[in-house]
Amino acid sequence: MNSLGEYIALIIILACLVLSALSAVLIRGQITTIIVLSVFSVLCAVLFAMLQAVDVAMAEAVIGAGFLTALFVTAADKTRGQGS
Amino acid sequence: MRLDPVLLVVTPLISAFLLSLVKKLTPRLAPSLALGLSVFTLVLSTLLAKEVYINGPVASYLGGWNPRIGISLLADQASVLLVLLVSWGQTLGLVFIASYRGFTHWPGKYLVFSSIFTCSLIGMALTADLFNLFVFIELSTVATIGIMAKPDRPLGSVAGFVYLIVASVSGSLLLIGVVLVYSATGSLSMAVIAQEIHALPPGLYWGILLCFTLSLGMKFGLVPMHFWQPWAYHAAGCTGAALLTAFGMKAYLFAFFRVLWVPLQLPSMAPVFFPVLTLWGLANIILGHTMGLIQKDYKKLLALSSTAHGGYILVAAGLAGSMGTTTAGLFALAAGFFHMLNHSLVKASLLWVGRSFLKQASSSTIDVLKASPLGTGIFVLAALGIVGIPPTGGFASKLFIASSAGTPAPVIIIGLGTLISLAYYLRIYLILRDQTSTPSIVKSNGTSVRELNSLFVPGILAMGVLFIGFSSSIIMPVLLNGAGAMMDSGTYILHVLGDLP
Amino acid sequence: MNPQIPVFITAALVWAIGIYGLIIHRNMIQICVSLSIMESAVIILLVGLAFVPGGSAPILDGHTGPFADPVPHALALTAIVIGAGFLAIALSLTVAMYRKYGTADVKKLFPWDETQ
Amino acid sequence: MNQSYDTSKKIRHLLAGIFTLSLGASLIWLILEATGMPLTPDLGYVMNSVGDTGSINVVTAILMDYRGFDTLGEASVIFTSVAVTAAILAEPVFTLERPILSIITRRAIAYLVPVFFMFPLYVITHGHLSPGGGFQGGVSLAVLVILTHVVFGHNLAMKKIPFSLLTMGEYWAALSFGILGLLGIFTGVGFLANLATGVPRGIPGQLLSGGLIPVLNLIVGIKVAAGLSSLYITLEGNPRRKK
Repeated sequence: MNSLGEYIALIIILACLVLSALSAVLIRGQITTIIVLSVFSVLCAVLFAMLQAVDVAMAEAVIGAGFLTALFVTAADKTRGQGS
Repeated sequence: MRLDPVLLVVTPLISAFLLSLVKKLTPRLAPSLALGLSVFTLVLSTLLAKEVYINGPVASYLGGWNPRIGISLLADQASVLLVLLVSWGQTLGLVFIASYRGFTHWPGKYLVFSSIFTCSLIGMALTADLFNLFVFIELSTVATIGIMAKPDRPLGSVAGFVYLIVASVSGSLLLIGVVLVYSATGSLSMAVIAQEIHALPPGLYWGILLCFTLSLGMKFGLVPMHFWQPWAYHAAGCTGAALLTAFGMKAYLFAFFRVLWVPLQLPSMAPVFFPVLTLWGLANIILGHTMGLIQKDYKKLLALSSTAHGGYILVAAGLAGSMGTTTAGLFALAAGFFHMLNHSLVKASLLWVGRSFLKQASSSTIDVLKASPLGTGIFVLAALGIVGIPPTGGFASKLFIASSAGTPAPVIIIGLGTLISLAYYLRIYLILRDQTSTPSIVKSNGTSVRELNSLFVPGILAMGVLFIGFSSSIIMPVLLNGAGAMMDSGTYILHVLGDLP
Repeated sequence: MNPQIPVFITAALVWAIGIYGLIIHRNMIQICVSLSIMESAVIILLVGLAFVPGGSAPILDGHTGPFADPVPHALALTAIVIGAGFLAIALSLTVAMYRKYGTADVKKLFPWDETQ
Repeated sequence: MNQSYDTSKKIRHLLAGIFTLSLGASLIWLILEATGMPLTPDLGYVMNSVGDTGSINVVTAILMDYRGFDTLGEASVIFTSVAVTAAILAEPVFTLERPILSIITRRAIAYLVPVFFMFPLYVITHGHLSPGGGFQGGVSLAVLVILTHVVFGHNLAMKKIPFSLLTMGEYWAALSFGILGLLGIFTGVGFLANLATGVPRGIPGQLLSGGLIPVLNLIVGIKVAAGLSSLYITLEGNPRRKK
């Protein structure tokens, strides 16, 4: 976090983070929501890597973007049908 | 070498791992093994209590690290009481199930979940580290859902889901509180925080206090956040619900008091919060009892009654805090502990005897409950204990709490609550008396004998209520000791930080 | 330029968004999504706290100079894993309930809200 | 009727928005207040961790040694959630094979799978040297198990990685974590003690260093991998609702 460029990149990531969180909550379709959530997790991981937390970034990447997305997609697949 | 308190946490945890393995390999062995391990935990906790009461508090430094950088546990006169209570609860729960199911094969994973639950409650009582407290609370949440949600109970998963949401919000608030404390004081050890917290600005302090109060309040059913309890107990089934209310709620309350007195240093930082706590407890009493009055479901009624009784304990703590470390203050907190003990015995007894009513009526609606004469007798004894009729422990505990209130308002509300609860327990009694089941006990086919056996443990517990009512003069000095240890944060800090360089 | 303050503001906003989602949603999958967002917010907060201007990640392979505070990182890892466990249970409860009742709408499952 | 319901819903959402925004604002204020405290929370972890534990990665040193008890607790949370999931949902069954990828893709991935497995194994075994550790590696392994399910179909994946193997692996790993912790009790140091029990430290920076930390990383890795993949299998193997 030395240069102005990095700072601006950070601010952009933070803005995207808030936007993706907001759209994950507000969007209606289930699969879309889940994909936006995994984008949110990836952004989180990038943010953590920028903020000197490589271990946490790795964990967030594999858990948030990998494992939980798989679980969410499975659950959404199982609850798709006549009900909503 | 002194007994290491960590063994009390590790034994149930390792037994949970062991039990899931044994259940996979030789399922028939699992119940007896579980009972043996829980009796072992009970023996350990008795030894620890003896050790603590003879030679003073025992600290445990995990990994041998200095408590400033590692995790430490402390067993003092207050926490061993809870450890004893919880390990008795675990053992009695297993005995209760064995009394109607025998020792052959138990379906489900109750053994594993109850072991993990016990481990987390004991951990919450012993830990001297805020983040570790968070971990144990989350562990207890997961175990609670395990006890609650069973595939054969239709609404179990709905209740489990709602409980999960409440617990997640609660956990998030708790974590935020812990993080704020860490960033303000630079430590996670309760003892170190207690020394550093005086430098905090009032706004931040109140924010942290609010985080902890709301978070733990959601867990033990502080009034606006108690809505999940009736559903949870309804879903959990009588055996599990007794674990949740009789022992789980006590552990959350205990952790709450510990957090207030030791790391947050409430008596010196914000003594004005204690009267608020008293008022909140009174609100709990009123609301819990009145909602119980109109409730039509046995288990939900008992859950609301638990909300009310959590209120009594809160009132006692609030009174104790506002009076400080005086004789009267110690007496008030000891009265709260006495009420905890009494409520544990009574609630476990009511829920477990209720199991036979519910089984015979195959419904949990109050109007159709059926009871055998012996069951009715146990119910009456336990109900006397919870309402607070003279020879029982409930009378003594309510009397102690009311007598430590200086003003008449709490006394009036406690009396009012007693009247309301008398009304609804009387209603249940009348229904039970009219709908006495045909004396199935005489028949000697397997099921009725088992029903008769299942009254054994609640019967013992109900007798225990009578017993503690008579022997309150023996029990109170011990509880006064515990209350002293709870309120004296200086000794706590000394014992956690003092032994190491 | 210290990036901590924007990170904290983001964390608080994301937390608020998660709570908002918990309040407004009735679909259980969407509630789980909101839960996940709410849990991430605390992680962001923890990582922001650990940040040290001009420092580096707490891995001592020849670096010198300031390092980020490693304790919040450890706490964050623990919290992430616990959150994952919670979400897995929430999702399996959702699936179990859908199988039983054919809906993932909490409101339809819940008898306590008599108005609807 | 419908109109008024929509309006009330809008009002409710607006109120919820105002409420949560005020919550967020107070949280910001609290954080700024807390970080504004004049204090250096340096407890000497960075200074002493190599000497104390032999681990170069300080986060791993804290997770597996200084605060190893929390890690045990968190591993138990995963253990319990796997058990809860298994109790809620039935035993997984895969009768209907879902459409799997084309033969070329499968062949290509079959050659790549050993390469894929390198990464988690590296992460787990080098937890004390480089970023990562038991958790990250374990979750990556679980994701690989999910990958095999998605690519090769459930029946083949279940044949290659049987469910009972995962369950047993998890139970044994959990049990060995607890028993390894007891080692510290027997030597009189304290539960989950590492170097103080007399385990050789090794030379910091090498693969075999840090006393018990690599062992714990391995155990946690196996446990998390087995637990999370059996979570996925239980969820995926749950039969769809019949119409």
